[in-house]
Amino acid sequence: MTPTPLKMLTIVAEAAIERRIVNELVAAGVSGFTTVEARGFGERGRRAGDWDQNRSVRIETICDAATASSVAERLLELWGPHYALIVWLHDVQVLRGGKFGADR
Amino acid sequence: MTPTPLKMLTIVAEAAIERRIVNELVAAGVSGFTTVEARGFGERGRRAGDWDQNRSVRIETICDAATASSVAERLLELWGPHYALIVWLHDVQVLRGGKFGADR
Amino acid sequence: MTPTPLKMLTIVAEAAIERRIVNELVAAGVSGFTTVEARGFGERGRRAGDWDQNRSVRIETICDAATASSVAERLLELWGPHYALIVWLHDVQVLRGGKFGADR
Amino acid sequence: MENLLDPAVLCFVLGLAAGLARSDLSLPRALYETLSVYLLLAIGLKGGVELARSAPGEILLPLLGALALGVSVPLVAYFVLRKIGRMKRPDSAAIAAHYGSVSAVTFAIVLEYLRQAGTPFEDYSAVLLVVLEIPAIGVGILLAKRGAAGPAAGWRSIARELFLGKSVFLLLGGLMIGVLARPETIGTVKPLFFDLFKGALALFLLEMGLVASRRLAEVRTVGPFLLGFGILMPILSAAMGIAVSLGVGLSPGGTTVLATLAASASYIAAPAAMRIAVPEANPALYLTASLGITFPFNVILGIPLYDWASRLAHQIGG
Amino acid sequence: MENLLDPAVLCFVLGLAAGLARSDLSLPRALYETLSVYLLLAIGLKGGVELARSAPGEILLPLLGALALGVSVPLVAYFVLRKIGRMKRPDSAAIAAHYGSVSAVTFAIVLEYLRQAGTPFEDYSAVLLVVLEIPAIGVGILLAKRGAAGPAAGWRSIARELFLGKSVFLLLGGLMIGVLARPETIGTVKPLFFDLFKGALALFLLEMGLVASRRLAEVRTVGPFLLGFGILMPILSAAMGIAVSLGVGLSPGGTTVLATLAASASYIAAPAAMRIAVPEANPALYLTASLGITFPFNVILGIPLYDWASRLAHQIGG
Amino acid sequence: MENLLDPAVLCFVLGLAAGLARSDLSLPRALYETLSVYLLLAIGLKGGVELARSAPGEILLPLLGALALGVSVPLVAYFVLRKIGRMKRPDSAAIAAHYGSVSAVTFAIVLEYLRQAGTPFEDYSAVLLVVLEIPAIGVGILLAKRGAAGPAAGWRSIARELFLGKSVFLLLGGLMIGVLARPETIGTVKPLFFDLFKGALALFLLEMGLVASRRLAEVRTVGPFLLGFGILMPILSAAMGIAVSLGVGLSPGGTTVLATLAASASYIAAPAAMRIAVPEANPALYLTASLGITFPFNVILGIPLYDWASRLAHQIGG
Ligand SMILES: Nc1ncnc2c1ncn2[C@@H]1O[C@H](COP(=O)(O)O)[C@@H](O)[C@H]1O
Ligand SMILES: Nc1ncnc2c1ncn2[C@@H]1O[C@H](COP(=O)(O)O)[C@@H](O)[C@H]1O
Ligand SMILES: Nc1ncnc2c1ncn2[C@@H]1O[C@H](COP(=O)(O)O)[C@@H](O)[C@H]1O
Ligand code: NA
Ligand code: NA
Ligand code: NA
Repeated sequence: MTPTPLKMLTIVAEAAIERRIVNELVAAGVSGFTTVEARGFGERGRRAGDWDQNRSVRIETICDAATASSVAERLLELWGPHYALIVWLHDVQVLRGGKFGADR
Repeated sequence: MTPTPLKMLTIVAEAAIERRIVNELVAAGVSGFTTVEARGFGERGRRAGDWDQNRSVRIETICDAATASSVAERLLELWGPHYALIVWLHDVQVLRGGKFGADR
Repeated sequence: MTPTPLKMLTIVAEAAIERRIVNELVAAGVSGFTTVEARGFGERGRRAGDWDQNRSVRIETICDAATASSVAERLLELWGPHYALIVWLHDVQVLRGGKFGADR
Repeated sequence: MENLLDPAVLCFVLGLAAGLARSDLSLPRALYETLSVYLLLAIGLKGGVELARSAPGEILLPLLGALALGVSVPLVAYFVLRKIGRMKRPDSAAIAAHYGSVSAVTFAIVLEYLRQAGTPFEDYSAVLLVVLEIPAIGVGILLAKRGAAGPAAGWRSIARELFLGKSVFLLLGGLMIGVLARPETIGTVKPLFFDLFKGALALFLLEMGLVASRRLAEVRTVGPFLLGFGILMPILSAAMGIAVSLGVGLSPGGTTVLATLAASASYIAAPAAMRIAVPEANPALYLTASLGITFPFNVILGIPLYDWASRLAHQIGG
Repeated sequence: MENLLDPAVLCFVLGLAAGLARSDLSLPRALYETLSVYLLLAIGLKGGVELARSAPGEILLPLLGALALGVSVPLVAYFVLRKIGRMKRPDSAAIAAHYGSVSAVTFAIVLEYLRQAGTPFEDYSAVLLVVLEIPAIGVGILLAKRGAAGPAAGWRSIARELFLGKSVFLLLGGLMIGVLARPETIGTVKPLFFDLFKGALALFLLEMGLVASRRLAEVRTVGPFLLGFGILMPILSAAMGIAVSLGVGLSPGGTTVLATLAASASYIAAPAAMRIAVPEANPALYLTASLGITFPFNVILGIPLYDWASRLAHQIGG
Repeated sequence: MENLLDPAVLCFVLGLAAGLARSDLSLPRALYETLSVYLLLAIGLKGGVELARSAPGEILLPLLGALALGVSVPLVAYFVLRKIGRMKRPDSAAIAAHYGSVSAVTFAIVLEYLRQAGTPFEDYSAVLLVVLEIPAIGVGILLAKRGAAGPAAGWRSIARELFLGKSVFLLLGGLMIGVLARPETIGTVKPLFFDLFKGALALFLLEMGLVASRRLAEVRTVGPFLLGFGILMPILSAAMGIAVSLGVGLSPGGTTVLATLAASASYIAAPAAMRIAVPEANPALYLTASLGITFPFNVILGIPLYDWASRLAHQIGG
């Protein structure tokens, strides 16, 4: 199999907006996503992850480059100003591109 | 030190096959791997991660490109058809390549 | 927005040195970092993550390439010889480069 | 309806309601795991202490009866699923394994139910629970693999999955500790393992309600046949359990226990084993049937029904 | 000073000390979540059992009094924050919501305090707790949005956040189970939900001490006004609570309860709702005030003070 | 052999068996952390309550004795490891620190053992536990750094690691709460911290069995010398403990306690401190010795042995 080049969009955000981020991802038509519990530090201070109000999630989703960029922009627009949130992109190769909508 | 280019192989799979995936990695001779607990959503539905039958793991291993591809293919072949499983590759630079078998 | 290219530095280390790694990151002036609990396997054996002495952390920080390399070298120098520790780099694109000190 | 006014059952209903209303209530997985280890160990311990009081001879016949149930219930279930439900072989076999095996939590609930009502039951009941866990899983695997080369993961690795799986291991371990430990020293762990048991069961049922609610939400996707199966099959199994109980001479209380065991569907040992031994079976089907339909049915309505039927059978039979 | 010699309060002080000394003591988040589910459910359960004993008629007036407090306390707080503190509207509104709403743990502590002292209080107190949780949050949102189109996330999604949030859901669920369950069966869960309650509260307070210490460390960054507000506002609210209590005819014990409820600031329901409904408010401000200042103040000094004042008010009034 | 029939010890054996048989039984780390916080705090609390009953004067001599043990045991251990075992300096020093320091869980087990047997012991025993935790760790660091510039991480950061580490912090905190809290109010947390103690210990030992089994599996890799050391060193330390006990006039029960403390090897405070202060020591060596060999030996065989020896010594001495 030749690997298909796609984008990985990774989002780290405070847990309060997890559900709404996921709704955006689903609305954008991504084929799936993977979430892990996270803690950390950034502009908005320390998030120690030891109670509801300071835990974060790290969500990653593989999709085509266009979707990745547009979702990233939208998330930053919606919640960037008021919530702890960062997003980044990087290139990945997947083996069964069809699964990720690469050959749609 | 000049960084050595290598591949990162990342696997997200249902927890039921974790032990067997790890056995494959070891059999393929990778120098190590890192695992975190995950949840998510994909073709096979939602994996909320709140009890044994719906938790996932996210395993990543750094190795040379050939090993990465062949392991990825093998995992997809063995468990792709019946288990929640995705794999992807991306390029990484490590500082002590020897540790990852890069100069074997 | 045009994405800004930056480096992701990822560190997997035994939990005993987490605080000190974070101090190094802060001293190096990174704008933030994200931590998740991890377990794994490497040169120094299995880290099952089920009690204090064998759990690991996976820390990632986005910064410019120069900082990423110099921090990586420093961590390996300080703790590479005696602690379970690996670091790697890869390229990422972020949407609001300013946040990560990209346009300082 | 009285069963519904038990706090543990009400906690289950609360969990179901939270899940169906999409409340953001959630319990950490660590709590789920802790409570399930605790409950299995405590069930074993209690069972072991009681077992130590019973005469070895009297166990033999009921044990054989339980074994017969453990083999025949999955065969009947498989037949129903294949012939009436027209389901695929692997799915039928996997579901059959779940219904032939047992749920330790359902067992705990029926025991509390009988204790509450003051109905006596046999001291060695926990042995029946342990004995019923595994055979049906073996039957299920054989049914799935008929004509094929063997289970996907090899018999050895499946046997290890079963006997070393946390469910059987903790129940057996608890049983042995309960039998071995001197009565004076058991007293020291009584506050945790005995006195708190019912409360911990209530908390676990809250969590099970949440998990079951997500399964219940998938009932549409599995179709009406499986919904009916999830309710009628346990009633049929309970009837088989009652018949066997009368045959091997159990008391009315013991009959209710064995009927409930037969009616209960596994959601720890069987899913873990089936996922590995019969990967081509769709987990959504067996998990939804076992956890989304049969478990709530048994907890809320089934147990009182089986108890009523057991007492009736003894009145007619006796 | 006697309150300080209570083991639960001492555990809180220990947690505070550990955090301030930067000890590496930390408790897993799963424990925090488990204890908070447990405490909310247990408070509800106990409250429900007591509620079942009280006459429906006697609740009405105190309920209306509580509602009046739930609306007026946040209005007063908002006024103080805007006019005296010169804080921004969203911040003022969000903080006001916290101080108008209540803390279930503070409620639990005052009840233990009264039980310890042998002071009786009204059987339906838990209903007052539940009733006070939500109105102030609504008031806070309205204050934040005055003139604006509506809350950021839409009223529907906020209402769901509130009523289906774990805090209200578990308290209400517990209350209903406590009322519905037959007394005999409640006894079976008593060892977990009643006997262990105070110990679990102590453990939770250890963890709260750690969390509060991190907030306390941020007091410098929020400025002296908020520090003063975090101590004087609860005293003012308590005074309002005492006045209302006398008006609706509560006993001295009940007066202490309502005063403490008025003085307590929410740290579960309000932060969750405000974060979504008023995202432009800075969480560092309301969390530091509520958790870093007011909570420790109430636990250590406030409750004895409010109790003393309540008794005094009854002596003068009676 | 009677010790083996204690349910907590049997739970440990069950955990060991599960690990060695490679069962998939596992307990969440959050439970491990929760139980270890709980046990340390409860040991402290109980110790504090008892301490409040004892006269300050009688503590002094035993305290000095304990301090002498805390310094001499690691010196002896270091000598044995270097001269007989021919191990590297950092490894020897780190292992010596573990054997000079103590295990709070082993302490809890010996106390339960004595209570079960009805043997009285000194009220201030928990103080001996606290006093023995730290000196040996200091000795170990000094031994590792002889001639070198100082510990890798600086003395200050190591002192903070020790005194603010969760082990010493919780024990001391518990002690202080136990001493300070009024007896009436301690009663309210008794169900959690006292009555459940033995059961929680059993559950923790189940988990320790799993952890120890993984260490035990590495015994091959550490060589026969360390295996022998892990069994003979605690016996030697216990003998030293008995001698000191007789010297400072402890009762037979107190002698068993001090002997067991001397024999026990730390697995919370010492590993954390050594990993930071002596990074060049191989953790596989000290963890395997302390947790894989000595801990199981003490729990299963050591404690009855030390008790027997203590009573014998008192018969001969008295
Ligand atoms: N430079 C960075 N590298 C990695 N993660 C970051 C970085 N900056 C922020 N984060 C993560 O994103 C979260 C929110 O960032 P912020 O909005 O800057 O507070 C933080 O709590 C971190 O987990
Ligand atoms: N497009 C995707 N991006 C990131 N993670 C994914 C994606 N698709 C699937 N996953 C993860 O892989 C798991 C299995 O995927 P699947 O087999 O498609 O159900 C899911 O539960 C997700 O955690
Ligand atoms: N090749 C690898 N790929 C991914 N993670 C690794 C690799 N090697 C080591 N690790 C991780 O880094 C930790 C420390 O590695 P080591 O110092 O080699 O024992 C391990 O416990 C793993 O979590
Ligand atoms: Na069954
Ligand atoms: Na209030
Ligand atoms: Na020792």
